[in-house]
Amino acid sequence: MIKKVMDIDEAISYIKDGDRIMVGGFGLAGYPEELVEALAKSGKKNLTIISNDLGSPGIGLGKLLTNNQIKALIGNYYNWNPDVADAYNSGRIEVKLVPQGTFAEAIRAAGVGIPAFYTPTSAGTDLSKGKEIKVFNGKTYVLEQAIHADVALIKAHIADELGNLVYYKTARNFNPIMAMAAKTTIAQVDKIVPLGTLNPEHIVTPHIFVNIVTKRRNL
Amino acid sequence: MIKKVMDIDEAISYIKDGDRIMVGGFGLAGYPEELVEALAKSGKKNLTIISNDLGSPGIGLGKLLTNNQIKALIGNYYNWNPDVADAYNSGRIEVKLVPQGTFAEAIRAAGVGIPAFYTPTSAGTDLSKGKEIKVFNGKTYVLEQAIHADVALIKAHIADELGNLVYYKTARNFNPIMAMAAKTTIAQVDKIVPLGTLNPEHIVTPHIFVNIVTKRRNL
Amino acid sequence: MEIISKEKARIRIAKRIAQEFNEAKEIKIINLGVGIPTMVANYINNNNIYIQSENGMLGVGPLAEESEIDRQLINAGRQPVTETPGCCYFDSATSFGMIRGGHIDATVIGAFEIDQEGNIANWIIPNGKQLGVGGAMDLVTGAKKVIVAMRHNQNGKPKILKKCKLPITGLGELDMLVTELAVFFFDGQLILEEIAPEIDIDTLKKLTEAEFKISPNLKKINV
Amino acid sequence: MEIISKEKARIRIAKRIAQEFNEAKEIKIINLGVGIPTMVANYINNNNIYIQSENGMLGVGPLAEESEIDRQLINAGRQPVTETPGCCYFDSATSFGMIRGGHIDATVIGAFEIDQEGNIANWIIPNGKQLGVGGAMDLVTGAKKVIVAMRHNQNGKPKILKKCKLPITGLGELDMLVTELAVFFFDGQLILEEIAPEIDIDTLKKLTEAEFKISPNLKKINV
Repeated sequence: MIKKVMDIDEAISYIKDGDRIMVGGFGLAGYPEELVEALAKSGKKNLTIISNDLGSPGIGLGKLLTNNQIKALIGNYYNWNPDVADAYNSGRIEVKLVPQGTFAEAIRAAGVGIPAFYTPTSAGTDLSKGKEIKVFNGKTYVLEQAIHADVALIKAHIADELGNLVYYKTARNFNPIMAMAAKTTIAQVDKIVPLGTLNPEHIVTPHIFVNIVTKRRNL
Repeated sequence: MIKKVMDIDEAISYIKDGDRIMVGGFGLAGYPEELVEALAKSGKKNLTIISNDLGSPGIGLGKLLTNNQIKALIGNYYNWNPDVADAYNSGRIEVKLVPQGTFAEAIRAAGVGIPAFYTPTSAGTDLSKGKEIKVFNGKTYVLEQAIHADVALIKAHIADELGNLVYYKTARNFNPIMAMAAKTTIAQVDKIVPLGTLNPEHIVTPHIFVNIVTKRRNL
Repeated sequence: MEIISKEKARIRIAKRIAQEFNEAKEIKIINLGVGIPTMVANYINNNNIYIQSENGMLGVGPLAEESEIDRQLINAGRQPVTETPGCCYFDSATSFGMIRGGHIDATVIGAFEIDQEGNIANWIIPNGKQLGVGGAMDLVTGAKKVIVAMRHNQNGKPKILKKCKLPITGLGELDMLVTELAVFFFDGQLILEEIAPEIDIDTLKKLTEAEFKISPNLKKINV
Repeated sequence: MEIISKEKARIRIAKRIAQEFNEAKEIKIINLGVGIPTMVANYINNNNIYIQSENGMLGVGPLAEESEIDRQLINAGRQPVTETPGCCYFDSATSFGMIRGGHIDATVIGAFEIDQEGNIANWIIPNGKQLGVGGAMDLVTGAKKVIVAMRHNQNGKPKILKKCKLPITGLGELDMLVTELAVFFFDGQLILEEIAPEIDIDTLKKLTEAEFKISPNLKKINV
C-alpha cells in the first residue's frame, strides 16, 4: 500500500496504459479536475473509464475521448456528451451501460468484498438480457457483479496527513465508494490539514481506503 | 410513515407481540438503554430480537430473556450472556447465528433493497450448510439473504427536529444500518436540536430512515 | 389541432401533480426527474414535502439564483440548486439505497410511452444518438409511488399505448399518469380518474390508444 | 512438563508477532483479536501501524486508564480504549466492508486448533455452553494476512493437527502461526521458520501432530 502526499503528475504516473480507471463526479460536480487534466496530458491510452458520465464534449472526462485515450466505458449516462454515441457508433470505443443505482452498488460491492448481488432494477428490460435472474418472494431480481478498478481518481474537500477525507456538498457522489473499490486510490483535495484536525465523527472516507493524496494547485 | 418526537413509552407502544425487533449496540455500548428498559417493562412477548449480542445476564437486552419475552434470536455473539445458551439448550428460544460481517451486510441489504448477496465468509464451514454456493473467479461464495425487521430500536447522540442523526464514538456500530432496515425506526437520542443546527456534511443517518425520535430521560 | 398549448399543458401537469403532495399531512420524500417533473416543485406549498436528488442530497431547495450558484451543489439534472434547513449529503450508493430500498414515497418522471399494462418507456429512443439510462430504472422499481408526467400525445401520435414499442424502463411499475388531458391511476389496468374540462370522454378515447376503465367518481381536472 | 510458563509463553508470542509489524516501512492496518492478540499492541513501537476494531473504529489507542474510561468507546473485546490522532468511527457494515474487502493488512487471532491444510478452528468448542461466532469468519476470509497466536499445546494435547477436529472458521486461510515454541509460515503446507531456543526439532515434532517442512533458513525465535 502506497500512502503519501505527492504532486499531481507524480500521482498520475501510477496509471498504466490499459488500466481500468474509476473517476468520481456527476456531471461537472465532484470530478477531480486537475487529476483528469493531468491524465489527459499524460497521453496514457487504452483506458477503461468507469464513471457516471463523461462530462461534456471536450470538457472534463470528455477530453480523454477527444484525445483517443479511451478503449471502453462503463457507466450510466452519456447523453450530456454526444461525442460518446458517435465514438460508439463508429466502433472506436466499447460502452457498457449500467443503471445508475446498480452502478453505485456494484462499485461499493467491489470495495466491500461482495462479488455479486441481486437487484430488482432492470428486471424485464433490455439491460438485464443475458443476466442471471432469480425470484425472491414472488418478485424477480437480476444478479449483478461487482465493478473493480486498478486506480480510482477521486475528489474530496479536505484530507488530513493520513488521507482521511471529508467532502463538499453534492461533489461527494461516487467519490467515497470509488475510494473503496480500486487497488490504488488517488484523492485530489483542496486542503491538507494536520493529523487530529478533523473530528473523528465527521470523517467520511477513512484513510484505509486512500493511497495517495494530492493537493489541487488552482483553487 | 410516522415522523415525530414522542415520549419513550408512547414510542414503544408501536411494538406488537410477535414483532421482529432490531436493536443497535455492541456489548453495552451503543444500545438504546431506555428503549430496551421500556420494552422490558411493556411485557411485549414472542419477540424476535435481531442484535449483535444479548448484553449480559439480566442486563440490557439480557433482561428481555430473563422476562421470557423472546421467541427467537438472530445475531452473532452470545458468549457474553450465558443465559442464552441455557435458554437455547432447554428449547425455550430459537437462535440463528450469523457471522458478524454477514449480519451487518444483510441488515444493510434489507435497507437498500438488495434481497441477497454473495460473500466469501463462512464458505466451507458449518454456518454455510444448506446455503446456495457459487464460484466466482475460482473462489467459493455463499448466498446470504437480507435481514428485515418490523421495528428498529437505535441509539444516537443528537437528532434534529426532523430526525437527522449523528452518533458518538463506538456507540455508532449497528445503529445506522438498522435504521435503514426496519419498517419503523425509533431513535433514542441524548439531545434534540433545532432544524439547521446540524452541519449537512456531518449527518450520518438522514431523516428519511427515522420515524420516531425519543429523548433519553436520564443522562 | 392542439387542444391546450404546450406551455399551458406543462404547467397544468405540474400543478396537478403538486396537488397530490400538497394534501400530505405527514412527511413525504419525493424525487423529481428532469423536465416537467422539476416544475412540480414550483407548485408545492406544503412543508411536509422533502426533495431527494439521486446525486446525493436530501432537502433540495429551489434552483439557485445567479448570485447563489455553486457549481458543486447541483441536482440530478445538473442544475445549480440551494439547500433547505435540515438537508444532508450522502454518497451515490446510499442515495440509491434510499431509492431501491423503498424509502422514497414518490418519484415523478417523464416518459416517452406508457402502456395499459403499466409499463413505462422513458430511457431510450433507439436512434444511435442516445446512450444513457441514468437512475430511471432504479427509480421506477424502488419508489413507493411512480407518477408519470407527460404530454398526452406527441405531435398528434399517441403515447399511451396498448403495448410500449420503445424499450421499457420497468415492468408494470406505473401508479399514476398525469397528462394535460387526463389523470389515470393504474391498478392492474388504467383507470381514468380525471378529465380535462376542454374535452369529453369520446375525444379522450380517440386520443388514447390504450384501453382504460372510467372511474365511477370521474372528475374534471381542477388546478 | 511445561517448557515455558504460560505467562512467558504469552509474552513471547505477542512480542514475536509485534516484530512482524515493527519492521513495516509503510502504513499497515491491523485487527487484533481477544487474548494474546490484544497483547501484541503492547510491543508495537512503529508509527506506521494502525489498529482497526471491528465494532467500528480505525486508530484504536491503548486501553483506557481508570480516569479515561468512556463506556461508549470500546474495542471488540468490550474493553474501554482511547483514541489516537487521525482515528475515525464508522458503522458495522463499513467496518466489515474493510475486512471482507481485503483492506486490512493483517489480523491476529487466537485459535483452538490449526491443521496442516491451513484450516483454523477458533469459533466454537461444541459443548452446549457456547453460542457465538463474532467476526472470526469474516476476519480469516478477508484479511490479507492471517496470523494465529496460540500456545503450542493445550494441557499437553497437541493443537497443531493433521486435520482440525473442531468446526473450522475458514478453509486454508492461515498465513502464519506463532506459538511459544515455533513460528510457521503456511504456503500450501506448514513451513517451520523459527524454533524456540529451549528445544530441538525432534522435541518440536513430538509436540506437533501436523506434518511440517523445515525452512532452509531456520532460525531461533529471538524476541
